[in-house]
Amino acid sequence: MKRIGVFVCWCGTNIANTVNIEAVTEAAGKMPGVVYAGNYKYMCSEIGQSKIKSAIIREKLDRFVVASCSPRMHESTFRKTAAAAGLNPYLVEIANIREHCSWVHKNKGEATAKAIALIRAAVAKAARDKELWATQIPVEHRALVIGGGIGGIQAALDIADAGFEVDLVERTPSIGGHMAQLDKTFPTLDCSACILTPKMGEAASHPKITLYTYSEVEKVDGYVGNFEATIRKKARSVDLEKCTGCGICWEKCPSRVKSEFDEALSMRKAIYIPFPQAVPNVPVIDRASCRWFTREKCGICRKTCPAGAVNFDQEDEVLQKKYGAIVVATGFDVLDLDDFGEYSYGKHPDVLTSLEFERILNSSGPTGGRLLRPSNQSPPKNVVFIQCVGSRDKSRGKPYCSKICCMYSAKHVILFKEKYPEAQAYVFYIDIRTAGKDFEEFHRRAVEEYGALYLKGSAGKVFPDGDKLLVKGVDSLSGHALEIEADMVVLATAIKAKSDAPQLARLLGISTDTHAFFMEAHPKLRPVEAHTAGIFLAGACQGPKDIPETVSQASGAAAKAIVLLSKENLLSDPCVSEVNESLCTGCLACIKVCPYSAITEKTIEEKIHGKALQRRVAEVNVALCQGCGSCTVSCRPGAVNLKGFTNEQIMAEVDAICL
Amino acid sequence: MKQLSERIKEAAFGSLSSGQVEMVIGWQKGPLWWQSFPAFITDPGETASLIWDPFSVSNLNKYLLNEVPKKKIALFLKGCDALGFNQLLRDGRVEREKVLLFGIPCDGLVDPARVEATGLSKGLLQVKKEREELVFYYKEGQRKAPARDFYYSKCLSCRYPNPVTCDEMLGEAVPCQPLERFANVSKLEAASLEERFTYWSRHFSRCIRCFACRNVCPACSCRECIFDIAEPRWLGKAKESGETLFYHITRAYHVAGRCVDCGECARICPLGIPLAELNRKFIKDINELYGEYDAGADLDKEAPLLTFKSDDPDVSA
Amino acid sequence: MKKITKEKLALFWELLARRATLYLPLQEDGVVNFAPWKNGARVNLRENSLVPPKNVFFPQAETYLRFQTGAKKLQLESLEPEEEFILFGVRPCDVASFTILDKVFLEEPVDGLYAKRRRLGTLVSLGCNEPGETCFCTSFELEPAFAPGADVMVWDMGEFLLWEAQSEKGDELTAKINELLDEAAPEESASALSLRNTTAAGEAAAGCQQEWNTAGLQEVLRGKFNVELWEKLYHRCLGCGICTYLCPTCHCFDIQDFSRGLEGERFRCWDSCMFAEFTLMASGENPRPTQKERVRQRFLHKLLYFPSKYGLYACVGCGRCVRKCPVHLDITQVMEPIK
Amino acid sequence: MSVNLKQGPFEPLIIAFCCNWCSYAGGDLAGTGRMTYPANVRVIRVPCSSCVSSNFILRAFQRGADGVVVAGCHPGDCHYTSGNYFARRRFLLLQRFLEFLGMEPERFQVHWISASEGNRFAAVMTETTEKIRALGPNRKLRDTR
Repeated sequence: MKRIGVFVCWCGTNIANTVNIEAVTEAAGKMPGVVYAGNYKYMCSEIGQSKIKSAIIREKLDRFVVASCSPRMHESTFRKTAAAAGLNPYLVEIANIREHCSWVHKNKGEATAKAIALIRAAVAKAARDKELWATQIPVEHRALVIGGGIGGIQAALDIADAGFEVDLVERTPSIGGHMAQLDKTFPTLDCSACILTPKMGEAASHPKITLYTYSEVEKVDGYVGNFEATIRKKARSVDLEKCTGCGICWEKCPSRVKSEFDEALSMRKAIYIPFPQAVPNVPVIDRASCRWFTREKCGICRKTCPAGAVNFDQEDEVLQKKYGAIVVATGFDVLDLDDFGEYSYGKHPDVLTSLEFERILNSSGPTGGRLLRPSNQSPPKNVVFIQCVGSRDKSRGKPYCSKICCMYSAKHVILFKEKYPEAQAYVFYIDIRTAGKDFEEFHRRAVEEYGALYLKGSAGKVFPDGDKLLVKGVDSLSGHALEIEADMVVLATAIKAKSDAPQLARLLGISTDTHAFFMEAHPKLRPVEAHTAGIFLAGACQGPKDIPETVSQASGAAAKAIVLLSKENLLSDPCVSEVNESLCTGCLACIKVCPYSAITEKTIEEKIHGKALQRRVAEVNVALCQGCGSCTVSCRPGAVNLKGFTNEQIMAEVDAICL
Repeated sequence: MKQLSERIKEAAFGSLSSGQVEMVIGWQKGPLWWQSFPAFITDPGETASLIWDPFSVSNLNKYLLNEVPKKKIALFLKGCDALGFNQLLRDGRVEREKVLLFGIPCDGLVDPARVEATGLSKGLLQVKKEREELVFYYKEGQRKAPARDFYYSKCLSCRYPNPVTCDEMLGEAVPCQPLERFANVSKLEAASLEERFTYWSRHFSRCIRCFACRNVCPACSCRECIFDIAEPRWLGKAKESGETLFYHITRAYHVAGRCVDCGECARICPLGIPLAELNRKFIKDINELYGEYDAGADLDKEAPLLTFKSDDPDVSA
Repeated sequence: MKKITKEKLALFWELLARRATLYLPLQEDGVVNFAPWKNGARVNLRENSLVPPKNVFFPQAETYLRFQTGAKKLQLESLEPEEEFILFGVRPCDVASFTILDKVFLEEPVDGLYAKRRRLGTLVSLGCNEPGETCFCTSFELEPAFAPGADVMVWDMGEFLLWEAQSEKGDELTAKINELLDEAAPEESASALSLRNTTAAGEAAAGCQQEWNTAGLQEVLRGKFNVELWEKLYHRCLGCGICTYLCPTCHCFDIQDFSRGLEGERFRCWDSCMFAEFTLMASGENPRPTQKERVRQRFLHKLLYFPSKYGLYACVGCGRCVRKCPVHLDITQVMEPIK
Repeated sequence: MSVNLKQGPFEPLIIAFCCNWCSYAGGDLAGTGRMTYPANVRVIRVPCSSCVSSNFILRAFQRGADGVVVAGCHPGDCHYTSGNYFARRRFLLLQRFLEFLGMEPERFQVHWISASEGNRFAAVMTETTEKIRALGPNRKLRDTR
């Protein structure tokens, strides 16, 4: 007979207020196999754990159940408790009587009855727990960083500085990301390029970092410590080795296309570098707009290239490389304003998004840093900044706060007023959020030093009025309707997840939240890890962030990756599938449903009625198996079982929970 | 049919006497007119006892699971049997190189119950097929009737009368003119929930759990069946409606996407439970939801439950 | 001898069913089986049942114990049948099967459940008018239209049923339903006897039916444990339970527990020697490792071991296995060649 | 026995198999957010919806469940990349089959609930409980013992 202990946690009042702890403890004591049941205020505390440990020894428990919070919270804690008391850590089961019971039910009688049922199921499962042992799996000492913005660059540098090889994959022709588009940065107003460019150069020249620009990750297989990624290096049509970046080709190129980097405010050539400080400083041919590729005419760039670097025949290159860890730093997009017609965006050239305004402010931008109205190249006198365009907007935009807009708008006000001290800035806002070091001070400067008029309320409509723009709004503090004659209107457009984030999530086997931002393993305690082991998150791909936050998360992700990469071997989760060869028929349906190619066939020999026979059976590679259990269902006789969740265990749980 | 009978004997004799195979599995005749049963012959001298008649309905290929040949085993496959053979092959239960397959085009076999229902069985000594007709032999003489009137309903809806696989075909291909096989399923689908429940409970209440439906099925080839495993015991042995339902749901579910629709389960059921309709419900749904799939015939397609598409229909909540 | 006209049958069933649970051969989806009669049920007195009536005395599954654990002491509650019943329409071959089951269950140690059901039940046998194609009860010295072991014997004479009580229980039942019975005329009573003779002769004579001479069969079988015949026969066996579950004399059972938390019940249920698990031991060892040993066991048990112990064959020639074995590996196929 | 002898108005028993990564976490989030749903729902944690065998579902019905819910990650978001795609096929066929046998299809439900959908978790459980309450007890698949 098993000797099971049950430990019921009050979780202070969290459980005890809704669940009758004494009744639950008494009921648990009568369950089959239970020899001891006790309770304590905080089971996860030092004292709580030592109570468990002493009960294990005193009552000779050979396994136990903790009825407490979610196993996702403290299962690992109590497994350690078991190990410390000399029990195999897999002889522990958790009954979740907090998140799944006390917190969601109000009636104490019902919650108590349900808690007892949940414990009964956990006891039934625990009775069938077996000792499990982790196996060791080797680690590939190389990291893959996806996304070459400031987050990706920082993560790559940190990992490389720790001595590990890093491959940095960037989809566009240059690393740098959104930060490269910015003029100044808040709250210090240092020049974005001045602080970013050295980092880009450092990444490019770091002996441990390999840059794959104009490249995409197509496929990721494997598992923590042993990922295998397929990377497509798109054909640049320019030889990276030969090109000197002299620029003759793009000077001569006759095709003009809107520049993505300049937010379509300027034109670039079909052969181009996105911006002057691009890394690598090697152009690419945008084959969709190149005359050679669309009409098989031209070829000027090839003719004029002094280095002979232009190569129209270059093909995509597909690489397969192994990695121990992956950092995802794919950044963000800006919300599409199609649904916000009232602002006349797209209809009037003087209505801009903040990012477009940023480009206009930038000395290397389309206007060379001269801030003029796009419509007539005249200096603006009145500029209206509208906050929360698409942010905090459940109906048309995103319900969340984009977090950086309040600060960059203050920055925009200051930069604008620096250029035109006589002009007036108006800012329509819902709330001003300045939580951050020196943020409030920065905002106050915009108001006090630069005299920006902050108007709490919404700007309902922007429409052209002669050669001006008329902004209609409400000042909700005074209740007055406002009409402001503006020369330019700047929309603080919401940040959103990359439109293809769900596809990348699928590729990596990680999850996204409601808004397609990648989900962290725990919002507080594991903010830089994805749910899938070995994959880490940095920057705005996980949610709106400013530069310092992105950089610190990137360093955090890098630190986590370094912890992983610096191990020779990992201990694998022993909750993997196993095959009972005597039951296995060898139909191999399990192979078909395994997402990790963790099952293979093998031939065994056995004696049946004196005859030696060979037959095929399935075999599980414990290093590859991730414990999903899909194979167990595909196996009709139940020859494949998932350790920790065996058919017998789940069946016992069902029987017990239905009582 | 007589000609086919001769060719079967010749094929059996030839393959055994040449040493190509060590055993031939065919059919022999019992003392009563409707008794034709599987025969296992190792001596070439005994091959003359093999027959082919309108009652050679037994599927022979599942016997391959019990035999461990050093060389090869020869056996005869009708259209439905060939599908079953392919399913066994796909499940890794037979080795293709260990069998010699003789194909038998078959346009249908006779259901003794239909003969009995017409009263023709009284004093009946033998039934033979001559072209499209059956000849009934009695002490006093003989009578004739159109053969198709006596065929098993599963034969009337057969879509693969000619074997899709074999090493040698022993006859001319027969025309395929199947009746709609989902007629009964559709009829049931159109009935109300309670009518369906009553219908199936009535049928299932007769089940004696003899497991004949499972044992005869070419898609049920597990070394040990989930229903027989004692630890954990999924299927209890009590005569409980819940247990019986569990058995029938699980049996049909385990062959979903694998059932070759040979109809043997229903034919063999001593209590007349229309088991094939359960399998056909799955086939019909699979065809509708995931595209046409004929287990045992569509060898280039993945079994529907072992694959997916990202835009598969959702489970309606 | 009494008689009852067929028009009165519906009333008759109702009256009988009021006295006790009335099992009758009822037809459903074309299948005839014994089941408790309810108004509107379709009674079929022409065909014998598919599942033999042994399941009335020896149900396929039968709970006999309830238990409760958890408390210091195990709590047990025995269950036994309480309900009186009338089993009407049992053919003489099946009546004879009860004599065989009695040997197993009523000799020491007596099986209480079976014994109690035998006491509670009144057995009304219906003589066969016309033996079926697969009948061979005469091989075992049985009469198709007469069952000495029945409490009441009934013959179907077309317009009416003849009714004759043959035991005390039979007399009691007759008394209870006397209002519906008429006295049979002497020539009517005599017709029963002629029916007995013609059916017996008919079975022996009919073209495709067979009669096996079972005389000396035991002696012949005694040396046949290792003959090659078994090797030949067993191959085609599918290992299903049709023959055993449809056999009126097969009586093997398994004992199983069903539990729900701390409560549970123990029941016995039919088992079949055709199943591999029948002899599978906990260690994994199986003394009858292949279908060959299982097939041999079944037939030798019926025709050699049982008669050696009890002095009669464990087969009554009902022909169910002949009709329903999907591969025609029935007892007749064994008896003939083995001799 | 116990399940059959419950007194008072009908309270359905609902067993929910929840995948660890999405739906169970969604359940946790419902708890963290103090959303309420009926106590009739009892959750069994499994790694993935593809790990839920029809055996468990039928067993739950046999043992007295009035409704069974399987909840997994949204298609495409499976922690194990493809588990719920297989589950979707398995369960759609099973659900249609149970209906074919005369079971009320509402008794067996499949829902995709992500880790971020605590509110949805609570809503699904509340709705399911109400639906099953309206249907009344499961008598068709239940063990009568």
